[in-house]
Amino acid sequence: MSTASRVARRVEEVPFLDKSDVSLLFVLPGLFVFSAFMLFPVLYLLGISFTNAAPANLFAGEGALSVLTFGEAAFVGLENYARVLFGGTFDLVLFGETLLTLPINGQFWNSFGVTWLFVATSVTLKITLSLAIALVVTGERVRGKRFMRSFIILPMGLPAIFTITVWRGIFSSAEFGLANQVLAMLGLETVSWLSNRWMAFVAYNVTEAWLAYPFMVIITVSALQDVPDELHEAAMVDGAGYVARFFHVTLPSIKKPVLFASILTAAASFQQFLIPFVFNEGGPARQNELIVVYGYREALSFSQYGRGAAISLIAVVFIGAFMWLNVKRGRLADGVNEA
Amino acid sequence: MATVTLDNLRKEFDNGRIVAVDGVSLDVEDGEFVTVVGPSGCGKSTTLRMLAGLESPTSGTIEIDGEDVTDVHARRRDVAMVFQNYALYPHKTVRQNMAFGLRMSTDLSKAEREERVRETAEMMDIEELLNDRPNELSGGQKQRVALGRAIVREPNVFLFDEPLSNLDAKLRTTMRTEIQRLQNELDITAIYVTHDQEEAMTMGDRIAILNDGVLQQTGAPTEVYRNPRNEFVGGFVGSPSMNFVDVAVEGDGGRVALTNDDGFAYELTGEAARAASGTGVTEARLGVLPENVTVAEDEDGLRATVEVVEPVGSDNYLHLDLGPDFIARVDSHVEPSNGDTIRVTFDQRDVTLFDAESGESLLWEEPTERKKAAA
Amino acid sequence: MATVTLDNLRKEFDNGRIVAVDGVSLDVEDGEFVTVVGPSGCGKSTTLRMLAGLESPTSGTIEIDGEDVTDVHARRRDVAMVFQNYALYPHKTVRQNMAFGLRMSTDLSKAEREERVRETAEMMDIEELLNDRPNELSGGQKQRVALGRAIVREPNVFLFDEPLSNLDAKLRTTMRTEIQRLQNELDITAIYVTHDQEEAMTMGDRIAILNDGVLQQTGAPTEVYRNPRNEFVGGFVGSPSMNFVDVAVEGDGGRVALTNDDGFAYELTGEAARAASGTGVTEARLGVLPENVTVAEDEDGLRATVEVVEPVGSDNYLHLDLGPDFIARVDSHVEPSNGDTIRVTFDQRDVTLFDAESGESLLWEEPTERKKAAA
Amino acid sequence: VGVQSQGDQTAQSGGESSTAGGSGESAGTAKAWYALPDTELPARKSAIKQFNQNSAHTVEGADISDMQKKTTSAIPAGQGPQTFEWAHDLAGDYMERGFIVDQGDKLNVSLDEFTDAAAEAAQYDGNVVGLPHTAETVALLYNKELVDEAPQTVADMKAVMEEHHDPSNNKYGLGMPFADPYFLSAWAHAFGGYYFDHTKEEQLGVAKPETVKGVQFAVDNFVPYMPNDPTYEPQASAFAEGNAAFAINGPWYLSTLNEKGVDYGIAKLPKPEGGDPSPFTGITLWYFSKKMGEGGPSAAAARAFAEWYVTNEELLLKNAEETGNIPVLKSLAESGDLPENVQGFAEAVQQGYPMPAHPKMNKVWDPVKAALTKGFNGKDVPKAMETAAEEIRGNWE
Amino acid sequence: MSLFDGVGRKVKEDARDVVSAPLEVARDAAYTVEGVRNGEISPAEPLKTAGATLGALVGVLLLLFPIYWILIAALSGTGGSIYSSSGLKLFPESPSLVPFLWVVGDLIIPAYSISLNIPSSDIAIVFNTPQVVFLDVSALKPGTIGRIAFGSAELFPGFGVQPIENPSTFKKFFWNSLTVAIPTVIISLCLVVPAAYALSRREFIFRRKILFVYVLMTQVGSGLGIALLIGLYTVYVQFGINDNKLALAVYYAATAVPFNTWLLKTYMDGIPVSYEEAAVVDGAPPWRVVTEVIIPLSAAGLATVFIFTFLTGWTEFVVAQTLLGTENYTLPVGLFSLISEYSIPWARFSAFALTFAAPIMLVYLFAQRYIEGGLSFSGMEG
Ligand SMILES: Nc1ncnc2c1ncn2[C@@H]1O[C@H](COP(=O)(O)OP(=O)(O)OP(=O)(O)O)[C@@H](O)[C@H]1O
Ligand SMILES: Nc1ncnc2c1ncn2[C@@H]1O[C@H](COP(=O)(O)OP(=O)(O)OP(=O)(O)O)[C@@H](O)[C@H]1O
Ligand SMILES: [Mg+2]
Ligand SMILES: [Mg+2]
Repeated sequence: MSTASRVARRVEEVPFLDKSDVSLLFVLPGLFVFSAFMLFPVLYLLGISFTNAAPANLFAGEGALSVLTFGEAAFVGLENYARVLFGGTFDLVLFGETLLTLPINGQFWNSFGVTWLFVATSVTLKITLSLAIALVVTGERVRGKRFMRSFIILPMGLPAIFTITVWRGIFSSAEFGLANQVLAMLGLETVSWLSNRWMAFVAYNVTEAWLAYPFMVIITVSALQDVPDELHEAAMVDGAGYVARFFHVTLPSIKKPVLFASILTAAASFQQFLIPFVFNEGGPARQNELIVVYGYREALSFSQYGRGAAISLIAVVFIGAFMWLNVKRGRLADGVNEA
Repeated sequence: MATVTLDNLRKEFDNGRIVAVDGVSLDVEDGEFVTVVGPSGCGKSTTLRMLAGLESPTSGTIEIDGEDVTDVHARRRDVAMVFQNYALYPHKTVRQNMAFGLRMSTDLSKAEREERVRETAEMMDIEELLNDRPNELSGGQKQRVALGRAIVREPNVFLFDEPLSNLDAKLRTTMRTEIQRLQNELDITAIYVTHDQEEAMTMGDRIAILNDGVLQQTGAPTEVYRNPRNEFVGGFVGSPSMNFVDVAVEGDGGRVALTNDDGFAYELTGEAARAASGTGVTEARLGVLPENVTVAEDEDGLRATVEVVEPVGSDNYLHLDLGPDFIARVDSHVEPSNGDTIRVTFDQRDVTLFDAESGESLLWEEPTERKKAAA
Repeated sequence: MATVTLDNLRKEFDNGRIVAVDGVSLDVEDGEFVTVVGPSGCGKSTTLRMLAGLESPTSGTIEIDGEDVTDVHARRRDVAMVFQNYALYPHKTVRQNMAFGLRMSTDLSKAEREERVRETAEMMDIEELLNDRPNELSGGQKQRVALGRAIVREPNVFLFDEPLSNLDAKLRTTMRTEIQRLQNELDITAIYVTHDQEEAMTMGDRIAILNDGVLQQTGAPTEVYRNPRNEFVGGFVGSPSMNFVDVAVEGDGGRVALTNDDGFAYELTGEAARAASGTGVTEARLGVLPENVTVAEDEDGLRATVEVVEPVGSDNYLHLDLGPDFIARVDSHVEPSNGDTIRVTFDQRDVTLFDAESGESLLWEEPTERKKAAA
Repeated sequence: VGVQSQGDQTAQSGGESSTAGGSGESAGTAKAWYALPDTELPARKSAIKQFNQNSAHTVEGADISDMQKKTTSAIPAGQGPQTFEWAHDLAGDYMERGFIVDQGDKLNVSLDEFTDAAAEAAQYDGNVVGLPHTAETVALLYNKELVDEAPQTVADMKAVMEEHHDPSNNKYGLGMPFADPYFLSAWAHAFGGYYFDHTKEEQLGVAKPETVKGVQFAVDNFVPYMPNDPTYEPQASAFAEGNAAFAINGPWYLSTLNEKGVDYGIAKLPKPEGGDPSPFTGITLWYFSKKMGEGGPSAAAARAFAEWYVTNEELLLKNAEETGNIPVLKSLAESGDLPENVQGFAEAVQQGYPMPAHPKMNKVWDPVKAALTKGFNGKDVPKAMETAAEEIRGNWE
Repeated sequence: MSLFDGVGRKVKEDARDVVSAPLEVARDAAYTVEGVRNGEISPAEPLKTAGATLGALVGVLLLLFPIYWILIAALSGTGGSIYSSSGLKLFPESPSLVPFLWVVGDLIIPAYSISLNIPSSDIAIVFNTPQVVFLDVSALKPGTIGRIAFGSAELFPGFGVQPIENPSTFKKFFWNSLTVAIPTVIISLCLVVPAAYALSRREFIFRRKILFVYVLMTQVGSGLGIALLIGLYTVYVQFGINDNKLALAVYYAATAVPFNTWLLKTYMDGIPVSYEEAAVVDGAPPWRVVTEVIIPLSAAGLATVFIFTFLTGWTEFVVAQTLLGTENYTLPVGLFSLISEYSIPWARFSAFALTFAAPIMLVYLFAQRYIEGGLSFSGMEG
């Protein structure tokens, strides 16, 4: 101990350690490791996206240096991007009639549109669901809340791919699929879930909501617990009922954390891969191909790494812009120090 | 405005493990300002919250204006409450904060609400703040807004839960006067909880002292101060509070000697002596207020050594060795040095005697005015 | 123990946009207890934190025991600090809390540390709490532990930043006495920051009054109270503080008439009149302490209407209409009713006059004792 | 201080002793990958153990969870195994990508020892890319409690299905993974159609009238009697739980059936009127992966293992009994004394049509699957097949 | 160390709470009944409470129905399936623990011989530890587990069990997962804690920029996982570090950096500066301030980061499956290796998944108050 502390004290004496910018040193390791695993692959991906990389040529060549030369893949300039964005045609169909044929890649733009739609619907669903659950498991009159809360996060402990496989079973179109059985019990028609575009879309949303709610609930619950009781009491004395209190006290007080969680979860929705892939590979007939699935399929199923990379990067640019906007607007990077 | 009656109110927490309030009965008259005081955890807040409807009593009843409201929900009681930390809605402007109660509990139109808020803001001198948010306000301003929010609703009863305890001393004095002014002006029925007995003493028409959930004494502040019903009240009220000396009681009806091993000796005569000896108590505690202890010029009186002389502006506090924390409050020109031996005395009329065991006053009688009022 | 010297200390924040402390110079003698008082935001904490080494001054120097420590790191200054919120480490027991400083700043063995902690705990009467954690303690106990933690290190200088402001009134008084007792016992050099001028008045050997980062006056408490150097000090010190009346100054060397439009009229004569007229000021503010205002039995003196009578135990405060918040502190047997017209008077020796513009006292002279001490 | 697990001792010493008695070649270690249901894993492990004990070489087996993905990423990176087990249809694609290599000149086993179909499947473009050991295909399974005798024609079968189909009481006529082109191939081929055949002039047969007719036939005759979900699991579940009269499925299904305790019979597929069902057959190979191209002891080890495995009659027969796999070793396949389970599938294999191994086939599956799904959901079959064909052509470009 | 001390104490308290919860409920009920009987509590009160609790319970059950669905499959004696073509069944048919036993496998501590060689002599002391058998699944007999009978009345026949010959390799996967998840946690804590501290307490160049990038990358980064797979895989392979658990852990830790740094920073923002100042005035050098004050006070935040990073390593599938070889399969990959091309052995698959998720729930039950407190948004107000 004494030697150690003597050494430590010696270190303390080094004058520059008192300089405030030296604190950057604390942040650098994390930043470095993160960059190494995120930024380098991103740059690599960027490189690939300008080539005709495919499994056959990408891995050719010997030694670590060939990583940097992308094997024997050839430089093709912006061709991948051009193809992704403008290859093929897109028919604008309304009421069964083709109104307009645009010279753009219909598959990509369809996928792009569906992805944003999915973000919008699934985030709405997630927020509503989690808020409802959080309110229930923090309810004043509810007993055994702690146990309920720890059961409720179970979906978080299961690997997503397992959960999604199970949900695919639930949304089986068969008469005995769980969802259909429930419908039948309610006296409703059964539904061909995954072979109908919008029904499949609904199934994606439900599953996504189920996967994401534990995280949202945890955040919402802790936000709810930070709402001062006095505010509720003041409102009660002011004559506000439950609903009024929810809108005038609860909601404004938890707005910020919930907004934060929503932004995170929106980004997660944007990048959802497993649900469409496992359910019906973005089907039926590639109609619900979310953008990451689209990129994946191009990259792996069709062995077009270059094009896949271009798609991924386009997706990343969009989600990055989305996050940037939200983070800026929600001032999430601000801390108390800047307040 | 309204009267408030608490009848045998009791509140248990934790399935009866904690008795926070134990059989409190209190009548508050129309327009009366009652302060409730007591040490931390004595059940003041709980009592107030039951009144507001934020807790429901385990037993007992609450009446407001003669109507039993024990089971009425908080939002239908028409009371206003000012919280210790103000509990202003942080995301609403001052105007919205003040209008919220009106929106919720009245049918006033938007214009009427605006009007009421404006009037009240004028009265509270917070007009320029109406568009600010609470976190832009200073402590005193927040306090004013909280008061304004309560006043604007023109409720039957005002409840205050230590509204000044977050303010600094200077501001506390100012706001205290402000609340008193409002109370005079609006003639409101108010119950004001505080742990600061100075506040309780100066603000209340009447003061109620709680300890361990039990109501100890109610009465006009000066009366409670001069004539405490038990040792707890004596020790709690006033700053500095009553001095106590443990004494043995000896003697018959006419003359009672109060002595202890530290050389303390005092003699009661007449009425007081009869009362004291009549109870048969032999171990007692003598109480005397600091301002009633005078320094004797001559050789009469008790010898006491001055431990510390504490100047407090107009007076000096002399800490004497007669008992623990025995203080004499004397004029500021009386300035003995630390360690001096002086002689002090006090009048027999100013002496209170408490049963050493139960703490009850041996000499206490119900003041006649209160007797009438309580009837 | 040690002396402390602040020389022309200045602290800017926000790149000079905020000047928190502005040229403060102060000598604290060995064993002296100096209280620093001033309104919120006046720079008290900043001064103290510079002393502790937690902020570094923009300019000026700090000496402890004659040694310039301006650039010495906080942990090498050998000062102890008691924080407003106690800052007891919540995850350590009381024992560990107290031993932490010893572990960090001394080479004592574990046994020696234990011994020191035990001794100090004994002195502070917190022996039974040694194994508890801070959140199991009451406010007063926390306060004691925080004091103990400071004392156990036997530092050169003690710094206190509003250590009592989180306690309730009763406890505040007790702890105040306790700190004074310790100070007497250990004869420590201490600088004690508070915004409560009552605390400042009763505890300090000397009191330093800050406003807007500028040192206004230092001196013995009673002296500052009786002889404020400027209007700010007069209005700040004492509770209730000095009464002010705006007056026009008229007259020559021998006789000066102080009047205003509200019918106030007072005459200065002799030395004071000469001093007052000598400055040539025509708009002034008259200051008089509440306890120096007496109710005249006869028809002499100023007519005043009683607005409120506020009983405070031994005395009554009479709120008069002579000026805003004009208070007379009178014996409690003087009990006029609200609205009564009475006559009050005060001695010319008790009158202070301030320049209405600069606020400086027109009659002030440096007290002779302090002059010597400062030299 | 030393700590040693007592149980391990014997295993270790046993492992080492076997190296002593080897042939002239230097002993190598090879990695072998396979993807098996865990019911079949123990048998595989003991087979490898047996090999390791009897050979100078060592084979390290590994059960891989997603073979295609793993091989695609690992082999080009030089991380792959020496040999891996998969159906023959990967051959073209993997050969072109350079994932597998020709080892024909180094083998000690002649392809003549296998059935013709198997021998053909083991080669691609004249290269011997692996050694075959089993064949698999789909056959008709019937629930013996509901059906007395296997129907010979689709019309017969339809009558039985009609009788048993009652979804409101959870009874179904048939369980068949309809949306899977592999399972549906028997019908697509029944009237002379084909999905893809690179030997034909018109390589893509998806939209040809014969193919469309076959698919349409399946839609008309089977879909009405099936659970409403065309994917594998629910279809399999219906028969396995005894709720369907028939199933069309492969040998891998038998372990599930045994576990559930269904009393089933296996027969070849019934004939449609005017056609002959002809299912795709898959031949499982031990592929020679890129690593073997490097030669050396590890390649020798892998080769030795594959040769040993595919010619080991005892092992193959046991496999056949336990898992319903059809041996392709002529000596067994033509011996006629295969177990009863296998017999049904073996007959079906005779009806069969080996899956194309051409790389272009890769891009056929998904669009056809989409088309079949549409057909199952009542969409226009010819149109769906036409769309699929277009998409395939687009992807081929 | 006092941090572990504190956590230990809290866990002990929690355990006591959990155990005494039923007692407390009973007490509560008795008190309420007594109150109602005395007319002190209006009967509507307990009814409202019961109603609310019941409602919440129904909600929770509905929400967790898929899990129950899995559980039914896992308890099935006939292989199970989540596709029940025989209609909706709320209870497993012929319930069996076999799938779970198959997952858990033998719990046997093998006998070891420990030899102590005495230096410079030939004498060695050998201890033979006994073999400890908790569960030997190959020696199970039917009717031994879960049978309930009163005298002759057979209430529950017990779970069907047979000897299990080839139990799963759950334990190996478990070990692999642990050896991935724990390094993940350690590495990310090493990266996150100093950074969070510096970002929360120090002022330095680029501070706000870094913070901004971190918040931004919180999600972009994690979702990029799949898009980046190719790049990542290539790089790993070229450096020959795929199929390396530690390398995988480093990757997980890297992805966890932005979110967790930000999270911990927000938490640390809520710790009053005066604790640190007190320590400084007490003479503590900066590193002691951090170890003695900041870290123990951040316990809740650290617990949250711990759980989140642990979960990353514990449940991530796609990258692990791509990078790891069979020997190093983690639990999710192991779980998926149960699936073969055409069939899913639902009973075992589900039992495996549930066994795998159960510890998370338990940990959460105990860590709950830390996590809920650890997600402090005090830094987010305004
Ligand atoms: N919700 C509750 N659950 C359990 N015990 C409670 C609750 N509220 C109050 N108590 C207990 O009831 C007693 C009285 O509390 P109360 O808040 O009324 O005290 P108080 O007089 O307002 O004290 P203070 O001056 O500190 O505000 C205390 O012992 C407290 O611990
Ligand atoms: N770190 C800081 N950055 C910017 N301004 C500061 C900082 N610390 C203090 N100030 C400003 O300096 C001035 C003096 O602050 P200080 O805390 O010393 O006041 P104080 O006298 O202690 O007040 P209080 O009685 O409220 O504690 C205030 O205007 C405050 O806003
Ligand atoms: Mg209270
Ligand atoms: Mg301060």
